[in-house]
Amino acid sequence: MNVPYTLIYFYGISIISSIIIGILLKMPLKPNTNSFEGNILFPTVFVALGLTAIAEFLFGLDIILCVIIGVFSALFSKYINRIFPGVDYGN
Amino acid sequence: MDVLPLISILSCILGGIGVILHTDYINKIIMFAFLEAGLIGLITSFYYLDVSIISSILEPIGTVILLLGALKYAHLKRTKKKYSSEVPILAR
Amino acid sequence: MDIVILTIGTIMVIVGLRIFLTRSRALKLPYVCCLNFCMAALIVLYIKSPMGALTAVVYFISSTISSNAIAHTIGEMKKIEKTMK
Amino acid sequence: MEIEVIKLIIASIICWINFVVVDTYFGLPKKPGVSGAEVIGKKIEKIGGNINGGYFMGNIVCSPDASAGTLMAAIFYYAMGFEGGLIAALLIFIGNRLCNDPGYAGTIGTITATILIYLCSGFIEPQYFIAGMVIAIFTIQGFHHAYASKLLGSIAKKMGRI
Repeated sequence: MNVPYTLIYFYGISIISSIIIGILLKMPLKPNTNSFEGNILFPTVFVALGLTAIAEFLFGLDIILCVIIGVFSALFSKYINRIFPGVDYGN
Repeated sequence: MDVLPLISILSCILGGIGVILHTDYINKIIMFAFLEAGLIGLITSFYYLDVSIISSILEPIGTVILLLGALKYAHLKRTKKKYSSEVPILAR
Repeated sequence: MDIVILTIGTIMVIVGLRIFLTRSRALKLPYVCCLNFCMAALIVLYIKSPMGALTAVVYFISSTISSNAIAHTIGEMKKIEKTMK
Repeated sequence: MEIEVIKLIIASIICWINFVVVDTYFGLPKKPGVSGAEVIGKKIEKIGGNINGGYFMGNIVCSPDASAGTLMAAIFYYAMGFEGGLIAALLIFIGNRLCNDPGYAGTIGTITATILIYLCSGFIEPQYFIAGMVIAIFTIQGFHHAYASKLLGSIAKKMGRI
């Protein structure tokens, strides 16, 4: 029940940098539940949270590492449609 | 005795008997998936975690290849029968 | 004996017997799904470490891919039987 | 002994409500997301169930949705603490994309399950949530298919998500 407050700052830095890079990359704003494209909220924030947790478990956190994680997660969710494409079954 | 090895051995034995007793081949593949669950649990209960991760990655690849073969076999059997009823000499 | 492990083990034995005794092909798949849940839970209760949790999640996702392929094949075979009649 | 049974029942009810609400909100009973789910839905309708509940159960079988997310959140919380839930969300997202699903239900279900386990961590330990999730999935997929699909269909109609 006692979370150290510096950890919350680091998680916040990675989320905010990922959202800023996402705005600069012109990702779509509104979430669409049926499509496979990433928008500015859905995969970006969760990929940034997961990668920050992995980095905290492996190396320990740093401000520069958090910014790098934000850039990488924004790029990953910009091109998520190419990395994991959806398959349509031929009917 | 712990619960994980006991249940894994039980699952392996039931899956093996099921692979022998069922006659339809989709049922045989489902029982094969049941046997794989017991096998991975049995590997994990001896603390070989890397072997367990590799074998659980390679398990759906083997299942998908078996299923592609089963689908091709069903399609081939249907078309062959229809073909042989119309032109009997060229079929066999 | 812990009550958590005993509960999961009892459920797994019941589900395994029901897989063996059900006759329909498509109704065996929900029981297989339940069996995968039980096996992932037993793996991480036997090995309490981050590597055990990684083993459990890799096993669960790959077995889900396997049952997805089996269900897709059942649908395709019904479609073949309908068109080739 | 009695207090362990009470903890198990409370954890099971929390997990059941979490994954049914999240899955119904993201539209699992409305249509079969992948091609294999349609077969299971039609078969459950044939033995006397509801078609929307059948689609729900087929979607759970064919791709890791919020049910798998709840189990993985409990597993990673048991092994690693609060950060484990965030790692589980990333892994569940990758697994959803491998099974041809957009992945909204699984990821958000994992995050809500992690928050619920963190709020309950004072009096219920995380291993009770693992057993509770197994009991919850047993009541839907393994006990009685027709009755469970009718219950899920009525819940989806009450939430207005068909």
